[in-house]
Amino acid sequence: MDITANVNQQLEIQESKIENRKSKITKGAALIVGGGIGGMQAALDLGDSGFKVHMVQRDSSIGGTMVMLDKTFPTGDCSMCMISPKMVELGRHANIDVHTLAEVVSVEGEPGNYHVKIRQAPRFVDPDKCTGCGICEKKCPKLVTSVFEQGLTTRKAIYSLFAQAVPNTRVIDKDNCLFFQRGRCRACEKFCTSKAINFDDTEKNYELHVGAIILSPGLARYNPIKRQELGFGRFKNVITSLQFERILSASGPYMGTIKRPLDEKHPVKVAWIQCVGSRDPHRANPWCSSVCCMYATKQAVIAKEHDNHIHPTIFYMDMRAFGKDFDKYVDRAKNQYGVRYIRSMVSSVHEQARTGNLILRYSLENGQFMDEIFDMVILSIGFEPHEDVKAFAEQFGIELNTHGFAKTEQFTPIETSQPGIFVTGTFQGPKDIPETVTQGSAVAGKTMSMLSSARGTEVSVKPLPPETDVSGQEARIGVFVCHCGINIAQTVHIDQVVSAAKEMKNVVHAENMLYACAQDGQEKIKQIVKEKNLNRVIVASCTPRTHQPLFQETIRDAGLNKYLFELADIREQCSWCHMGQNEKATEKAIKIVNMVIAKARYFEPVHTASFNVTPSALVIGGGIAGMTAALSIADQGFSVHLVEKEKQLGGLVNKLYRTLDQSDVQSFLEKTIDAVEHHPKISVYKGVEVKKTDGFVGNFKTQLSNQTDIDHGVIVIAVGGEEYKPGEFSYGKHNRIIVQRELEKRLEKTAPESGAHYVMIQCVGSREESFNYCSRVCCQDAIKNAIMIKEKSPDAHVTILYRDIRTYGLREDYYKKARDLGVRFIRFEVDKKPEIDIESAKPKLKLFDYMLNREIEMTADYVVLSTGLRPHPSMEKISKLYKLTRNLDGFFLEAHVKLRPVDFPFEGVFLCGLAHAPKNLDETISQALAASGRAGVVLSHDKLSASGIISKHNKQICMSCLSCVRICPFDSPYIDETGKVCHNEVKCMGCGLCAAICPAKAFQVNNFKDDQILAMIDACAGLN
Amino acid sequence: MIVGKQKSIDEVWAMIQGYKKVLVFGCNTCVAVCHAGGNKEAEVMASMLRMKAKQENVDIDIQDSGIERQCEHEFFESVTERIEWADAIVSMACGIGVQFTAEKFSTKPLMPGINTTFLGATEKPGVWTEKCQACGNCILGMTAGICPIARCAKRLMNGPCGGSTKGKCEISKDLDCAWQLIIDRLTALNRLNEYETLIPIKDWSTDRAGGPRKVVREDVMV
Amino acid sequence: MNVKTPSKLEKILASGQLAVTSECGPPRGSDPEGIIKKGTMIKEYVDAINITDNQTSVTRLCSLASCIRLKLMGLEPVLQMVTRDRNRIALQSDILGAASFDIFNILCLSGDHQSFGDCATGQNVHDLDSMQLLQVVRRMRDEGKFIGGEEIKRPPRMFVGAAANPFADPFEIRVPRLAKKIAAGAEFIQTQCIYNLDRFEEWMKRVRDRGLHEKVYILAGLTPMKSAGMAKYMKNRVPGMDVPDEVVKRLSGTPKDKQADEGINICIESIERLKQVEGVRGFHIMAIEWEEKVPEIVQRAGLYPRPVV
Amino acid sequence: MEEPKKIPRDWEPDILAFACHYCAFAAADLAGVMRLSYAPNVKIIRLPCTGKLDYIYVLRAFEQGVDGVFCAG
Repeated sequence: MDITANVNQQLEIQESKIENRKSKITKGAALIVGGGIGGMQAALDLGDSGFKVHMVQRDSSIGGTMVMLDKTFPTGDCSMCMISPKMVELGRHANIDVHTLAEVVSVEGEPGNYHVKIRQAPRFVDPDKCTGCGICEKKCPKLVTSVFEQGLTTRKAIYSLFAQAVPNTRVIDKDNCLFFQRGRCRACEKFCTSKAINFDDTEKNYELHVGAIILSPGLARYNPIKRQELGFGRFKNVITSLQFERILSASGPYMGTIKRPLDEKHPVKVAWIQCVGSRDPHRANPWCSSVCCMYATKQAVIAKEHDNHIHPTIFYMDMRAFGKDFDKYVDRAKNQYGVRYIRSMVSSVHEQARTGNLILRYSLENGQFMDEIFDMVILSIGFEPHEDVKAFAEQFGIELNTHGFAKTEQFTPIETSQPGIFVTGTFQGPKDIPETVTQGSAVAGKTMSMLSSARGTEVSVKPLPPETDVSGQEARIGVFVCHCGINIAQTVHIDQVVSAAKEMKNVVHAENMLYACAQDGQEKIKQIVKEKNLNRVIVASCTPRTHQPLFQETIRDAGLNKYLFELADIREQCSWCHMGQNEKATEKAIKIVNMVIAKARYFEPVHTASFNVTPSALVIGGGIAGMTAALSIADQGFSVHLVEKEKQLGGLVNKLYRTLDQSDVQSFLEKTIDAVEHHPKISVYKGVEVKKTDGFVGNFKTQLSNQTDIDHGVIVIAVGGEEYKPGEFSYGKHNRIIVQRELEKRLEKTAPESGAHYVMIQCVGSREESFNYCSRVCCQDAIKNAIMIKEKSPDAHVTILYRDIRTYGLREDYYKKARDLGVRFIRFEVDKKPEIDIESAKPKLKLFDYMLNREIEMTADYVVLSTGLRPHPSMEKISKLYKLTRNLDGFFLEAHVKLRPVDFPFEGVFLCGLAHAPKNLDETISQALAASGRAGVVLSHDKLSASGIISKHNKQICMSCLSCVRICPFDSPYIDETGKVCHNEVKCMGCGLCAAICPAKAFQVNNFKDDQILAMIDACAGLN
Repeated sequence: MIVGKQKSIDEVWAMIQGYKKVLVFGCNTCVAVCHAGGNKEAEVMASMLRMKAKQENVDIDIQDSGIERQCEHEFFESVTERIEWADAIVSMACGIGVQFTAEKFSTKPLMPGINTTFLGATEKPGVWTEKCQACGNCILGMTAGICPIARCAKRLMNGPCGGSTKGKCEISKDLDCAWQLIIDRLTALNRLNEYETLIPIKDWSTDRAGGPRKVVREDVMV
Repeated sequence: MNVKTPSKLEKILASGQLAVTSECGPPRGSDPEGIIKKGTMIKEYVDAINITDNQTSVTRLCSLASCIRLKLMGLEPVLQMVTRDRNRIALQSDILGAASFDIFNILCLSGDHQSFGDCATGQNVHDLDSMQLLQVVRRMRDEGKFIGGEEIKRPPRMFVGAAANPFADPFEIRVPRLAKKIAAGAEFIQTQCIYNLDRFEEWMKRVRDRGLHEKVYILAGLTPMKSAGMAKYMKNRVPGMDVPDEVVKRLSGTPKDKQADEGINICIESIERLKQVEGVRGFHIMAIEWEEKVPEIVQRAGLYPRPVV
Repeated sequence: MEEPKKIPRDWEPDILAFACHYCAFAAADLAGVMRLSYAPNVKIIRLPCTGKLDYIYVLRAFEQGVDGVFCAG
């Protein structure tokens, strides 16, 4: 048989396989259970890449836990400010249906094809009619303890979960509603001017047909009432960390001033007690909740920022600041904010009867007991699975691990025991926000691979009428002033605003509307646009941040370019803040409307350019991160170019044999390499480097060192890290001083020496200048090898010298196991490191034991150094090549620490693996899948459009002074082939820095042009 | 490029005393690139002068305008009317533009809005440094491409003076010794031996010493 | 003896004997008494006296007039001339003026920057630099021609010198720069004051490696320190000055009233050591406003009496 | 030093705020959502980012008689 025949046969087999797959139904839709930040990220990624998404959420709003938080570590960003735009985006996403107050009843089917029964509880408010004005809530007479505010304050029986809730429709709490309970009241119905209240609303049952299921139900929190000795529930000034989060919040019960619940006094001495409900197998949960050390530190810092009189103290066991830049944050808390850290567990809390102050009893490390009085105590409560987790798991047919978290494997961290059902977020194990978001994108990536054949089949595009050409026309402005029920009208005299608008130049129509955003209101607007031949439209109602897109769509339906619209915010920024000052509020509303009219006169239609996308990815780095990302992108149906500097794939994982749970790393690596090298969509370049990349998202061109030229749409940077080569502890000067990696290799081949003493030293080359960060993997590495030694040779001795044991999350099990096996743990401080003596055949060690309060000595058969991780040396070059910033330690800086953990500020460039920060194998895999998910969002588009709100460059008046090129954070102005400044609008984010600095005024941001803004300023000051 | 630096508001204000209609007139080439006198800076200057007038309670109408270059006849056409309107002009151009504008409008009082500082380059955003003194007789070929006339405080042509210390000029630690730079560059070019060639006495006639200079190119005349 | 000028300094150097020169700064006024006094004080002990030209850019009685004073007293002046203040016409004219009074020595300098002096906002000229001035004087003397090429009726007869600073940066061109000055026409060199003898010796070694010591007479410059304060000032404030820490320490370690004597001791020890350095052909003792100590230094350094030529 | 002018007791300054669409403008919205009351003499101009703030906006505002300019982002 000749070769061609052979190849043809192979091809036939492949084609028949593809046919086979096609014959099965694959739905291009996914179900996401849980509306927290992880589920939201998955929904947005899938929705943005051509899949239909159904999000089922038990609460009346999406948002999950993150919306309850005040600020987030380590950046101190406001949590709500970050998540709110995402909620808005998701709430009005054409491909995403949000089912609130809903639960899954049953699931049938198989991967690619599931039928899911949903039960949705009645809301009693019609979301189509409700405008979110909140008058009902104001008029409702019934007060109910607020669960959202953690019982610190009350809400009404008709309520929204929080001010920025999505959907912005209130809900009636039937169990507390006077009408439902006693048959009378109906105040909400009486006052609702849009007739949205529906007491006859009923439970709905329906079926959804989806191809994949993503579980992101999140977690519950430990109830500290179970630990009586800490006084929660008995003493009012003992609160949970989540309660304190609400106290800190500007929208919380005390509007952000720090008060204690008993007497609303300002506390001075505030104590945090760590590990309440965590790391406690006897009374609570054995695992570490991963986030409490950091959130307590953050709360202490923010508390101090709110009120400088506060003296925070944190009682803890181990400081688990294992994440990127976390140790630096803790150092700052200590040194800049004066947060006091005491390594001790509090044994009891008592209340001083008269003052309500709290007496904490705790023992120091050397056993000495102390009593200290505090004004307020905060219990850092941990995560635990929801009460009904078993039933939940059964419904989906997935297995749980012994602790009640979704069971996953080291190498498949987001896959449940059921193929086709994925898990993300804290249900998979305790984790913080960025890791949850990462997993959100990761499941999206996985889902895209699984459903790739059905991409685009469930989404529809709305047909639009052609746009009317308004160029050269004089402005004909229509102004619609909204009563918003009485929201605006009770404070602002609408008729005065309307008549004032009528007087304005270019205004050809002005009228009032009860609800501009209601269906009939929008129809009316469309009708007037046509009737009066309007070419600019203004609605004076609520904030553009939520409602601009809605009205833009309305005028687009009427044939107007959507950038000829503007909202005048006379609700959030006028009527709601000036209640009772009707005359002044009306005056201000008129001024706001005038300002917007002045601006609108200068509006011009904006046409956005679109460009083709090369459906191909460049992955830089052939370690496990790069390979995982490459496979996942290739499985989505896109071609991938994988570039590895070395002659061999695998990176650092080549030296790894076992994970903490003893999974076989080498055979996993082998399988992965095999899959990569044989994947029809992946081209592997080994021993090759990237030389140069030009272009922008969707259209990159890269030249490799082997002279190959590649066209691609995205870049995944996975250049990895390297292990620190120690110079300390006499490494290299004595044959019995080795590093963990060497020990691991030996243990893989030979059993440990019987009776030998292994002394491990942690934090070698980590957590001190000039590498002041935690390498995250070393604690587990040491414990993994210690367990291996003890299990293979129980009479061998292992001593681990550590600073803090950081076996976060479910890894804590192994810490316990090591201790149970007899591994000795002795703590040291960075300024009192163990001293090593290598004069004799066996190294001798000397160190200070804080428990014994004296110096001790020991002889080691082996000293094993737990060495840290470093950024890969090639990062320097890559960072210059792609203009990527790095943090102080040299790791790449992501676009946003919390919500864009695998993105770079530059569109189309993604990050994963050790290049981001030190992390474990399973975390690297999750992050690589996340990068693939984010890449899939770009690559799934045939064309991408530039945004409308971008800076426009006028080449005619530009003199190429380069100010814009230098200041732009997104690299969008550049020097073109003619040597002049040119602007790449695709990269432009519309921030306007270029426009502000340009001495020739050659840049103008659409809808924020200088003439428009100046007209607003003039109008504001009373000129027209 | 010609680098300039804005004069203080008080100085400009003092110059326009007594006029009723003042036009602040930008030049959108060199001095715009160094953020001193472009059309945008003219706008800002006019605004600040108007506020000064308000503070001082002086009745004066101050407007702004600008053209591409105040050293070319053709560009002035578009602004003749605005210039005619004004009693006085504050030109934000370099000394060239100020004089050119003055020549064109012989009856208009003209004030400089900026100080013309030197011929230089953008060292980094916000920092401009002198590179050339337009001596008209370039010796850069002998000095490794670094001009000792513009960049040595004594414009020494044959090497550093005895005050060169650690690469810095004797008159300021913030100033690079031009000759150190020349030596470094010659070393990098592996041409340090050329240093010993004596640079002959310079013909300064092409500099200021020869009187106002002129370049005549018949081939480009129209 | 092969000499090109009637200069006494040249004759002594050409005869192979160690030469000794010193310098006087003219007063900041029109009274010539200061010069006369200083000249009288040291005339027995030195072969020639340099007159500075508005040193450190501070305006003083002019160098040329002061030189004429000394000449009239029968002393041997060295006319210092900086290119900072005069263009090529003035420079040539002053050279002719000096020659008309039979001033036979000239030291060509560029001069300190005006920003150090009393006219910091003034303009500097630097129509020529010091090397170009050297060429000009040599051409005037040897070819009898002005810069413009016209003949000079009675050409000046001047022994032409230049300064060298072995300690300024960049160090690697210190010797090439000397070579360049020699090529430009320098016949004798007076160096910057030497405190770092190791570095000076290193420089001299490089000078000898190129054989430059055969082509020019090098006079080692010395300035006695009056106090530890002066040492510190010279170390930290004077550009191009290299004062080693040991010198500062040695003076600081001496009681205040003995510091001046110690400064003289250091100076004399330096001379003794420099006498051993091949290529050092004499000493230029710049006792700044401390001329009365010159006789003592010359005597104690074994350089007295001065030869007669 | 110039003597500052005496401020009459009942005088209320006119304030113009420039706010970043993403943060400060959102914060102003939140103040409304929470029904926080403040004086009505503050008007807000939305910018895509406070980086868009131009000198001339501030100058123009003062020139037109605004008493205070507030930029938040």
